[in-house]
Amino acid sequence: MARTVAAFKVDYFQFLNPDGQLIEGQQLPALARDFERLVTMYRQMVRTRVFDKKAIALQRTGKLGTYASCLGHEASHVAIGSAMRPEDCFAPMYREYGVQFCRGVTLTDVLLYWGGDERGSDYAHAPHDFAWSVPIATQCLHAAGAALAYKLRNEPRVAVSVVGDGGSSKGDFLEAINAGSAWKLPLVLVIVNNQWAISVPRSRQNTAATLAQKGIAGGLPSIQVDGNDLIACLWAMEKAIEAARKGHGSFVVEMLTYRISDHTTADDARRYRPNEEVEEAWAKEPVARLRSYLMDQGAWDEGQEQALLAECTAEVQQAADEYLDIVTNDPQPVTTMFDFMFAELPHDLAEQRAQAEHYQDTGGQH
Amino acid sequence: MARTVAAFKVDYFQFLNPDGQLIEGQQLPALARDFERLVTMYRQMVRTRVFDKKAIALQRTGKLGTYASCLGHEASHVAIGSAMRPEDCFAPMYREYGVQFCRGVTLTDVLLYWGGDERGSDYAHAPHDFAWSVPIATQCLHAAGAALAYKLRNEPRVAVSVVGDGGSSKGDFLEAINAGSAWKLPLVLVIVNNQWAISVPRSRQNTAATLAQKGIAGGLPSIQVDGNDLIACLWAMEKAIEAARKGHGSFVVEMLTYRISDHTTADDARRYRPNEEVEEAWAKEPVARLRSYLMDQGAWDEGQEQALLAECTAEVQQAADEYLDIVTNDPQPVTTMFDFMFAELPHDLAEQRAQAEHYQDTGGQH
Amino acid sequence: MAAITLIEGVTLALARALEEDPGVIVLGEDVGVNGGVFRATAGLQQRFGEQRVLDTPLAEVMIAGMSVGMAAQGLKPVAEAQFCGFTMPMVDHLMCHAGRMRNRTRGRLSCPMVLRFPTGGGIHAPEHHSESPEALFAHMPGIRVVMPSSPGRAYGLLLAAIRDPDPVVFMEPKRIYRWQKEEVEDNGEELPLDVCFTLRDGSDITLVTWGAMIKETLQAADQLESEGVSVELIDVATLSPLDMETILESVSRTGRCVIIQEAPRHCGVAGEIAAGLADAGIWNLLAPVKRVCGYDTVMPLYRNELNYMPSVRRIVDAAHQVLEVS
Amino acid sequence: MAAITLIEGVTLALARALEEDPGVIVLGEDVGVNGGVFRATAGLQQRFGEQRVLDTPLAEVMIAGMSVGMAAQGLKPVAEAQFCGFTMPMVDHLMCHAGRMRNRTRGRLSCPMVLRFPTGGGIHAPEHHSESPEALFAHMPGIRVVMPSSPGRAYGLLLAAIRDPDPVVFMEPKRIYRWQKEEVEDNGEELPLDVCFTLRDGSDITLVTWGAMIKETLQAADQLESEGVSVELIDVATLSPLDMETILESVSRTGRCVIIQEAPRHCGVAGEIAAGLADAGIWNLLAPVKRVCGYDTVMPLYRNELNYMPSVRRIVDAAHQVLEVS
Ligand SMILES: Cc1ncc(C[n+]2csc(CCOP(=O)(O)OP(=O)(O)O)c2C)c(N)n1
Ligand SMILES: Cc1ncc(C[n+]2csc(CCOP(=O)(O)OP(=O)(O)O)c2C)c(N)n1
Ligand SMILES: [Mg+2]
Ligand SMILES: [Mg+2]
Repeated sequence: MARTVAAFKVDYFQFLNPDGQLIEGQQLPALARDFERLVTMYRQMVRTRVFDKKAIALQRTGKLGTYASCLGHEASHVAIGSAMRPEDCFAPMYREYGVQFCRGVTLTDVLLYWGGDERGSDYAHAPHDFAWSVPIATQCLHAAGAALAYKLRNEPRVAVSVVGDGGSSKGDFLEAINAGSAWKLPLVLVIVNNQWAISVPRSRQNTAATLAQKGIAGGLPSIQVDGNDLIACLWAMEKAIEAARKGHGSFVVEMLTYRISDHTTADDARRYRPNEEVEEAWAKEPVARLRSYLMDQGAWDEGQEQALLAECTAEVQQAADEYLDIVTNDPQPVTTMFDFMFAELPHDLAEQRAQAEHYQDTGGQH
Repeated sequence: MARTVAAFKVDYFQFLNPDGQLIEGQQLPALARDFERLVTMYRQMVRTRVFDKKAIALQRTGKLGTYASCLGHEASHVAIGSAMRPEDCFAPMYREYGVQFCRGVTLTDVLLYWGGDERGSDYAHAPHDFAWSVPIATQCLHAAGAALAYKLRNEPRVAVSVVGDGGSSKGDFLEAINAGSAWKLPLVLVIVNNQWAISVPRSRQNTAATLAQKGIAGGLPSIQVDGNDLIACLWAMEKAIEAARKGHGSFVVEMLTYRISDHTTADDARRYRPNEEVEEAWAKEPVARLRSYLMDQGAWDEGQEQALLAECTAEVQQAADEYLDIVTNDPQPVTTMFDFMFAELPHDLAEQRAQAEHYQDTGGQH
Repeated sequence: MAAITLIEGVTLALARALEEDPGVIVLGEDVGVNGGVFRATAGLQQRFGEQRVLDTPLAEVMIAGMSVGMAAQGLKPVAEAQFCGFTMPMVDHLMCHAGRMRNRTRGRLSCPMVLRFPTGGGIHAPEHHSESPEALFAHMPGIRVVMPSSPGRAYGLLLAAIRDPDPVVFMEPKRIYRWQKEEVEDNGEELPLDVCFTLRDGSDITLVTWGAMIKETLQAADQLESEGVSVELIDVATLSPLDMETILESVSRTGRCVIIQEAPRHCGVAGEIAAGLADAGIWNLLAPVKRVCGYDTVMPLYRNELNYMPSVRRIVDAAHQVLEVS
Repeated sequence: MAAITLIEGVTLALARALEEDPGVIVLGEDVGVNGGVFRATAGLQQRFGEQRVLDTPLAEVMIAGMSVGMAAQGLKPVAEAQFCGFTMPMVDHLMCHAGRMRNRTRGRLSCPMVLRFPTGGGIHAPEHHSESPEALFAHMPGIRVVMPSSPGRAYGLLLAAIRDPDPVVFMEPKRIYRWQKEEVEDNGEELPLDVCFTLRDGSDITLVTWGAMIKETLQAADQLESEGVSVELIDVATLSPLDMETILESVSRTGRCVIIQEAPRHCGVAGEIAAGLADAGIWNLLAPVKRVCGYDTVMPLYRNELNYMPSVRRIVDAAHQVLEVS
């Protein structure tokens, strides 16, 4: 007896083409016409991009440590953040500022973190979100744990996590899919596939047609969208989050985008990828695309654009000033290395704390 | 633009029904009529079962340590072993004696291992196979590494590993699938789904329709077979191994069987599963099924059966005697704890070795 | 008040914690219907339900990672690893997240999880079931490492571990799970997670150990006492943070110290204690500090395991060596 | 003969090993076209091809597990972990398989793999890029742990590590990757994997350290020498197995010892060395054995990292304390 016991597919969605035109011949989500909302998100995308540029400039001038740019990811990131409710929980990797800004993380938070100051992870306005997770893909299981907590407590909250194309190869991500399946968790796992994991191209991670299909391992609904199309990203995220919130279990969304920048400021991508590829990516990038659409539709104009840029530039400058002011005039004392290790300082650490305080001013005299 | 970018299915194969009748209306593999071969495998299955019973008896009488029975897995295991060539490589978990016997591991080897003697893993007749891997699913990556070694050296060899339904949840297995996909490795991963991971039922591992579909994560061909039907198991393994050997990449096979025994001799399965379930499983078990078929086809008779049982019983008794003789009369000296740690004994261990030798006879005086 | 075993002390503490705090969630492989392979969670799922006592898929990284996530979102996961050998995949989440959550977020999030598991050898178990990895966990900043050696300490320390607002690795010496019974009142009283317990007072030599080695060390102490040696015996109990004070104070009186650990010697906890003596304790030492440890080899399969683990004779011999020095 | 940096010594040894043994396979994230994030494998893929220098998917468990598998089947995988902080997922395969393969099979299979990675802090890197986890690996039976502190030792020790028939964890002190240049002849000569290197002879005090802390320790030694103190300086280099002989012999002459490590103190390698002194070295000690270590906290983000790591002043102060005792 040979019979098919299970069948699956991965569908791809794109509503706005690279030129910012709606693609005809398919049902459009209502939000494609919700210009107020789209403008709000567009503003967030621009804000994110202006911030990103400034952060790189700060790094280049020695005022910030290594920084991971989010250039080109704005639609993916802002869509994720916009689809979530405040009470939901986000478990980031390290470059999803666009998500985090929607959730209340401040520009200054981000600068503090990459500026080597732990206070950057003390999000006053996103109090239960996880901090950046440098060990790739581990955040997916934290999100799964959060989702289980919400499920056990009967709270209508959803946990969302992001992983890269590289990170999608890691057991943590794959075990999170399985956990989502096992407990039908309110969990949305987003693969932001930007084609590169530092110098390793997507094609080396595996030879499968999509990364979304990793969700099939757990029987999860798994779709792929154009990650430079804000409308497709947002539509997918809303669908996924709604399903998760309703108790239908977990969801995998792969967003196809491109890392236009170097991996981080410590990287030089020219070593390993042709410039033509980057140029091609510029032609598809998300900010111009959405702007075209909004302008075509009369929902945005050049005057607004200029005003927005000015506004963002000012805000970003202010954040940079604030950041520099904090690290210069209110640096964390050495003792804070100890004060957050435990709720109560154990005796051995208390001794070491005193020692560290004593030696405080030799820092740098290595 | 919404379009399906990838579609997949998992097919299920069964050729012999539980009563040992060929299922009509489908193309039968040639091996269903290769009675000489089937009889050889049947003999191996019976041998495995007789051994298993003896091992449990030895444990019950205090002559063997904890032992993991393979009762009910004989078709799955012997099919795997039979489909492999000697130069291929097997990376077992811990209960696949049926595979290992095909590959030259001796009954005495198995008894020595569970009898607490490392010499059991020094397979004289399966020299490059991996030893038992107690840390679940880790063996899958060893097999992937072996497969990569063969591929890099251009050797037409295939690595085969087995994981359980429980183990299929673990990142190691999932990363092995991804590795198989990334390098198109000559790797066959078999999920022996016996419905239980100690007390945890298959349904708790995840809610997906099959475990085979985990292979889809890497775009690997993934099928499911009746793991109690030797013909289906062998057919699937030959197909998978041939594809792997030809350079077509990796393959996932899920074999649906049942762990009729307790998890190990340290377990009491009555605590967590109904007896009816076990009785049902007996009605589908692989040895009687194949015997029925062979007898129906005139390829086996009661006289041969009795002779085989007698032969196996004698062989197993001899192995038990040999095992007991070795551990009693030729126990490993304490110093062997040190002698295989490194190719050359480092100075610190040399000191400890002398100490251990000195204290040798206090072993047990704790 | 019933006389109970160490593992019953564990079960009692788990039940109490589940009872007193609805945020406590017990999870792990086979902890539900089966009650754990050692029966540590026996009856808990029946009593508290499937929402409180969860069987998980077989995936240790997942158990650790999800526990971190649950803990950061307000629950108190008490995760079981089935055996010491299977905690290695959990090292990543413990080291990189559990021990860092509070510090990383300047106290905004925390990680009040417990990871408990049976540890050590001597029960004729298969490979990977008999390791003593406490030093690995003790080396991780931000994690407490605790190992009880009696039913009462199992109860009191586990309760404290679960109530503690930070991550605790709670290692259960399986070899003595059922060794001794002791009357333990289920009164909810916890024991401190930062002190050693002095089990015997003495003046000639200090024997320092923890976990199941308490058994052989007590026997060695008996033997030494029968020779007229006055033995002070310390159960370290909490391996991180280490209560070096108590040990230093004891050795300041005895001048002699032998440290016994089942784990391999190299970079183990015994070394840390000896190093503490070589610094702050040096002027009180009348003899070399000896360590009696498992060898720096793989824990052998069961036929040789007792030859691997420190025996009473090895402990007594080390004590004699230390006592001979005058 | 060219003057090269420590990281160039690494590259040179890798190239030599790839050249001399077709079984040597370099693998890891970004080791191919990109030549490694620190350029340790720069040019190797171009020179030896994609079959010898492999970019892997991003999966550390996979890298470790497949290296074990490759090694057991006759290759010599030299795997790179991108940073110290990302080796934690590899602990399982190292502890449970790499260090056990030969022993488990009574010598039938072995595991001649090398895991190399940059370690330690001080380069203003992000979180998880600055840890010093050597003690975790040193505690694992069956694994050698090596850390060079000069270009020549990087070359000679890495060659030895790759040729060694057993698993070696080779930790590269990234802070001194480009600190000093040294003339290193590419003559294929390896250095022994079981001895300490005495970098300076002296008679008043022994300073013991390894890896990047050599830098501050040398500066501290200079300062002490300028005060008229005669300093013996030992680079441990191989942390497991430990050459305690050399250290004991040195302290037998100096009577005083300070051990410097960047890693957290608790259960670190420095403790192991101090414990060795507290035993076999006790009669030669004229003063307490001091350890100058990283604190038992999380390695802070970069603005505070230099306050975490042992400074020259901390080393000199500890030496003064030890020297004051008479
Ligand atoms: C476990 C782990 N391994 C390695 C690294 C080093 N590393 C940082 S980013 C990166 C590539 C990540 O690629 P991807 O997952 O595609 O995300 P992207 O950076 O493209 O957004 C690597 C290898 C890490 N941070 N964590
Ligand atoms: C990493 C790891 N975790 C836990 C265990 C303990 N353990 C041994 S067998 C087993 C269940 C395995 O179930 P499955 O994978 O279905 O294989 P089966 O025993 O059914 O053949 C468990 C949890 C282990 N050996 N390794
Ligand atoms: Mg990427
Ligand atoms: Mg099973």
